[in-house]
Amino acid sequence: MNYPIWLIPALPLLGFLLNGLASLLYGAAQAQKRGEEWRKAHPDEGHGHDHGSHEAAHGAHDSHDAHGHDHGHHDTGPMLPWALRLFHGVVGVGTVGLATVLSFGILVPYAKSVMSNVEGARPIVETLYHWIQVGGLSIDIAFRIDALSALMLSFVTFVGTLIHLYSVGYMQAEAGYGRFFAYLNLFMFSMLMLVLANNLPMLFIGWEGVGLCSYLLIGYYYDKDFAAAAGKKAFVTNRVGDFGMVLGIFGILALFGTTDFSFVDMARQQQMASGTPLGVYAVCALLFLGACGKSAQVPLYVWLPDAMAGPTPVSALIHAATMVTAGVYLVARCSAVFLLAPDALTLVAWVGAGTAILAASIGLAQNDIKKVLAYSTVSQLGYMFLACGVGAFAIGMFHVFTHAFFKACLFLGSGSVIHALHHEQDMRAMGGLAKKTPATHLTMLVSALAIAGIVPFAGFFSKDQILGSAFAGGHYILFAVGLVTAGMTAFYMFRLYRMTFSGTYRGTPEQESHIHESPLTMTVPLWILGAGSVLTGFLGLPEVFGKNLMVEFLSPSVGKMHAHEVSHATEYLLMAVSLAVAGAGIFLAFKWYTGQDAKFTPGAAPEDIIASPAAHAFFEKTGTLGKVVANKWNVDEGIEALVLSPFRKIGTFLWRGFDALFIDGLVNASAFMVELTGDLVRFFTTGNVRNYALTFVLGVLGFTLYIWMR
Amino acid sequence: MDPSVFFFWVFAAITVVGALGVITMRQPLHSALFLLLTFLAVAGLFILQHAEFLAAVQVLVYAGGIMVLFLFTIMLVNVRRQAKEPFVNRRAGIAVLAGFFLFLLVGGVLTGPALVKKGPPADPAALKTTVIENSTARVVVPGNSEAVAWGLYRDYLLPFEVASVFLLVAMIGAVVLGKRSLEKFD
Amino acid sequence: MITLTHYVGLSFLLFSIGVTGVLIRRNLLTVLMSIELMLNAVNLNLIAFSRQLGDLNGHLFAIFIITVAAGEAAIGLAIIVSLYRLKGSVNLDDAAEMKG
Amino acid sequence: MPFPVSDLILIVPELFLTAVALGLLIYATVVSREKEGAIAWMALAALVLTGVLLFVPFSSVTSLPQIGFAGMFAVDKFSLFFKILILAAAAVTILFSLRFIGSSPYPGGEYYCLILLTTVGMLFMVSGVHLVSIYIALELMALSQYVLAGYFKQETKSIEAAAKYFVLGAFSSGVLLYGLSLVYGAARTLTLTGVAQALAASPKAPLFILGIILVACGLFFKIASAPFHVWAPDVYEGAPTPIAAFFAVGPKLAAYAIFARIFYSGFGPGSADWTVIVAASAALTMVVGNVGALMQENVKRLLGYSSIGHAGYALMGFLGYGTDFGLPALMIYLASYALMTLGAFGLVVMLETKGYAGESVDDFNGLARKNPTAAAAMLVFLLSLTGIPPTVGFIGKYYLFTSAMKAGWFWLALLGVLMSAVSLFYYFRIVRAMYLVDGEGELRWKEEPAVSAAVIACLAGTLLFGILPQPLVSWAKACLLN
Repeated sequence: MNYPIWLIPALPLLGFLLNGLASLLYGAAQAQKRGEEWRKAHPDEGHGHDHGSHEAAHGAHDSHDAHGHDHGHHDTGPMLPWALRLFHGVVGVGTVGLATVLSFGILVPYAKSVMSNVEGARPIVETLYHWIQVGGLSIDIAFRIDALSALMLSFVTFVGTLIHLYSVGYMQAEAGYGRFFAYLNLFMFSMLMLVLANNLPMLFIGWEGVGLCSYLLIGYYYDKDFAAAAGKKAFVTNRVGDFGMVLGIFGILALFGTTDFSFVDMARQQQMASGTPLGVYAVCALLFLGACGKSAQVPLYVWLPDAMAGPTPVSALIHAATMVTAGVYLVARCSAVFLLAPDALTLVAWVGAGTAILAASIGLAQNDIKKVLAYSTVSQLGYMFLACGVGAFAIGMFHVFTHAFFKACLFLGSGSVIHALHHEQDMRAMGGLAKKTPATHLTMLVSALAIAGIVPFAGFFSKDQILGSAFAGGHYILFAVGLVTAGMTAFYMFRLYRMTFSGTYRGTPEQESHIHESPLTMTVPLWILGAGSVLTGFLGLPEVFGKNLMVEFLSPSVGKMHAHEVSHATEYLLMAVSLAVAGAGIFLAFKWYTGQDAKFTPGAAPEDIIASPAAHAFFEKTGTLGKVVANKWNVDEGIEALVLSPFRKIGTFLWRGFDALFIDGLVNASAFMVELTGDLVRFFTTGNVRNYALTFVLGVLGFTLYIWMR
Repeated sequence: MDPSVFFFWVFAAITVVGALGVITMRQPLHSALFLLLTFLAVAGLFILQHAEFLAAVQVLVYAGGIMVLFLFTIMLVNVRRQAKEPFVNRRAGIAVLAGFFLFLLVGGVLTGPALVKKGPPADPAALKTTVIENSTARVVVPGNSEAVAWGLYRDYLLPFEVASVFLLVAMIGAVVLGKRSLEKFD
Repeated sequence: MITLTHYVGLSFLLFSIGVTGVLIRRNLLTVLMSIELMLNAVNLNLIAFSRQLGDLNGHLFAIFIITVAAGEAAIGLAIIVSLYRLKGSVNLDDAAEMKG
Repeated sequence: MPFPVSDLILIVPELFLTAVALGLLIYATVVSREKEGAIAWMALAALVLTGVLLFVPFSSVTSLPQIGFAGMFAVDKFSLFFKILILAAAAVTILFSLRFIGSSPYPGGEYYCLILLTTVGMLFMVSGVHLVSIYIALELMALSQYVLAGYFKQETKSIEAAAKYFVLGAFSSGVLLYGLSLVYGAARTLTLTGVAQALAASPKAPLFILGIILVACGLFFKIASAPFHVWAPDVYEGAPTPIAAFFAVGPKLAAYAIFARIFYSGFGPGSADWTVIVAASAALTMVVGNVGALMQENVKRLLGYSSIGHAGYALMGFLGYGTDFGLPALMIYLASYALMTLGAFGLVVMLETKGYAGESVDDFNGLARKNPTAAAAMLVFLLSLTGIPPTVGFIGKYYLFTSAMKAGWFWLALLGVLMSAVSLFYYFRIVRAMYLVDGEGELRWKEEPAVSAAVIACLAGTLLFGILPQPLVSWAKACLLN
């Protein structure tokens, strides 16, 4: 097929423009109507613009009712007319869908050609024009398809389309329907720019674009104070990351003299314009800092759980399947550079492993269904970085790929549950939904099995190979951490499953009567993603089963650390161990959470948790601590006390402490800094002219002295 | 004693005393009178330096024009209530130090022995004649005013014209800001 | 013998006094007068250099500076009058509403 | 040698604009208050025509540069670059002012006349190649500025701004003049080329060094770089908003132009010592501007501090003296700065329907829902001010930072990146207010076609040159000082 690559990102951009324009025109018409009503209600409000009179504040309050604006939980303006909704839906889904078709039109032949000749695989680079030229250095607007971007492109467009489709049903009652699709399309455009970029500055455009969309969409329900606070947190942490990213780009420029991805080949052949080992390490560390910000790694992970304040499709698309994996993509893209600085890789591995286990352990005791998934995402991202850190970049990307399917499915499933329960997100108020929402139940079960790492679902293959790589590379501690995390993952996923779908419904009968399965636009994506959660794993079967297609496909693009081979027997053993651990986690979750024991009363204390007598008995046996727990019938607290206790210190520091000290600290520090600098600025900017003149004179004196002393 | 030396010291002393008076007098009116004194002494220094035309301009524009403007304004905004208030800045100490330091530093540089090696001054004739050339003739015109005039209307014609726009702006601005009513011209 | 150094030194002293006046005085009128002192110092410099170098450009520059001084005085005094009408004071401490 | 009349052709655009300004002044005395809008449109047309006239006398561009009026005035591509930008800034200011002045109790005739005359001053400034012609044009610009800052003479803030600006402006011009007098004493001439020759002969003359420092300080004041920046926030806050927008762009452009001319053509060849002061001031300016903006509640003040920060970035361009990169980077940056700053101010103008209302950051609350277009436009301008691609602000910063690095000032470029990160915090306070906070009640918002048109033009430029910077870049590179 012969069509330019730029069409792929251009289509969502077109969608953004059309949706934005339509929503603007409609909004303007509505505003005019409201304005007329308002003027009718306030006939005496003249248009005399009297300069200097400060009466403009009036009308601020009485306009409120006339405005007819509801500041409720949701954006509940009047529902859009059906024709407009149809337009937004068709444009939103259509453009992204078409982009998907176009990408697969390029991807499939490309993948075939790569697989037929892996050694000779060349990236497709399409240069539109020279964007910036300084000296001999030129930065182009150019798109690149190679194995790595092809892999990203495939699931970004595919999963993206499904989530757009899902949003048609999920968001239809929202007044900001058009705005939502406009943002979502803008996000797709930015993400595709990020994926298809041929150089770091262009990647940075996408990087900032997705960040901006994420920020705006977290604040979608912006009358919630919480959303604003979450937006702030996301903003601060991402700025820290971006700072690293920008400096990293400058560093790459300094090392290789180019920001074009050809520097990857240079790094492979160890051709650097300049650079000491320390310099390479610093550049890698800076890029990784950027990756940490975007991909929510310790210590910059705190924003992601809070980002769940946005609508659920956004959580699925941006904060689970695509954007947050951009950091992994960046590390994989620069893998050849990282391989030049093994210490940086060690850093990556440890940060990844630490994040994985920390987030998983926090996820054990969450009651908000989206929070569980959010921590799970953080934890899985940690796995991906762990893979990169032990040199198995291809495996890390494979996990990115499989994760996109099962995590999107889980999020969309949780969205379906939330939709069914009319925006209830507390799992303690759920239960027994398996019969009421069969499609959601089944797809979520499949994807939960996938994330738990049960053979033959997708997550098993990718996760097992990560652990295998860690083991083969001799990183036994990292391996152990990963294994424990796998167990925890299985446990909290099935805790979620049991609390949501098993047992009996714990809300009021009146609420129960309203529970319904979601419409087709929502369930169809669920089925497709569920199928993906089953099937995608087979693209990367471990070596013991033959050729690993995924690793082979990616080999032209990403580096690989030379790893020690392990015997087949060991490999089978490892698989068995990880399966056993996952099974144990699931078993424990099934045993402890039956979903039938306690009745949840809305507004009751969190002690009223649903756990079985088995769990009760278990905690009774564990001594004084257990007694406390058992008395309160609070298994979650028990888990927290028992499982988290090894991490208690780090956990407290990182989770609460870091959050409070560093992030809130950073937020508050800006307040403190403002105070401090305020005093400093005030010292000079006193408002009094003579002090200004004094500053001036001191400046003249300072410069004169400076020149003279030199 | 060379009279020019004597007059230099006299005018210099008046200049400095006048300037100090400007910045130390409590009443603006007194400051203005000291300022007048400085202007006149500076005009005297101009004459000593063979700048007769400028000396005249100094007296006419400064002493005649600007001073009158100042005096008018002082009468217009005649504020008596500040008699008791301190009339200098609270940070005056730092300011005086800074000003004085500036003096010492830069003055030291300028008057340092190695710094001004200009030798004796050039022939003042250069300031008192101008040479007019055209295709046919070469005429030497005597007189400082003539020399200045030729410079002003020939070489400095463009800045001169810009200066006229500048003065126009000054006029418009003074009218705009000084006019009491907001009404337009009607 | 009076040399260039004397004139430049005097000009410098005059300039410093002007600067000091701007720095210490509260009354806007006096501040304006101090600025006039600074401009006079510049003129003194230019005339002295002209004399020393035998070059007329200094004289011409000085004429423009006197023009500018006149224009600035006009505007400055107009601002003073406006300020006085609004605040009843020409004290700079009273014109320090905006800060930070 | 009599004065060659043909030189007049060189200043046709300036003459035309002056004539129109005077004509409008007279016209304003006969026209009624209701029809004052016509004056604004005529002024606008005059600015556009002046832009056309800039090119008419020089049908063949190869005839540039031309120098006339006894070496006082040069028409070269460098000056044309700045003249176009200045005229555009003045035109945008007039568009901003239409309703702002029309609905105010203050007369429009003198206002527009003063804007035109300030512009005339700037045009003469950027073409000046003689210290006197530069100086007198600078004073013409500055004097009109003092009046414009205090134009709302019954607002205490406005008069206070005028008083502060006047005292400090006159003070700084005294310092500048003292420096010029010292330079004259050392060089015996006032033309830039003559100064360059004299400096080359005796580069270490103390008179020169002190003169250069004082001149630099005087010009630093005009571009509001630290520690001579303190006036800027107060003046921007107090001046009428369209005027604040104008001050943030027009006079700064002219000041950068003469800085470049004086230091490149005059002081540059003999002594490059001045780069260290520029570097020191740039570093200080970036820090002071960006940190100072963090605490501001008033948007105009915030933009004032932000423009100080930008002055710090822009100063880095001068450090590339002697390389091929500095000056084009500076010019590209200034063009981008003009676009995004005017755009951001335009939205503040739109938000203000009455006096000084609508100036606080909180007044932007909920703008995204009530007027998504405006919020999106503001978002683009703020992104551009931060320097995030694909906006023109990124292009400008990219060129500046690379030019600083190529000139060997790594730490300064690093500081620039760090300060850009800091700047996000205060720019995004506005974004947060627009997108994440729900506004109370009705926004004070008035659609105004003229302002909208100006903002849309700025927006188009910001995005277009961000995506396709090549025309801007090649234009800037073609317009260097020779």
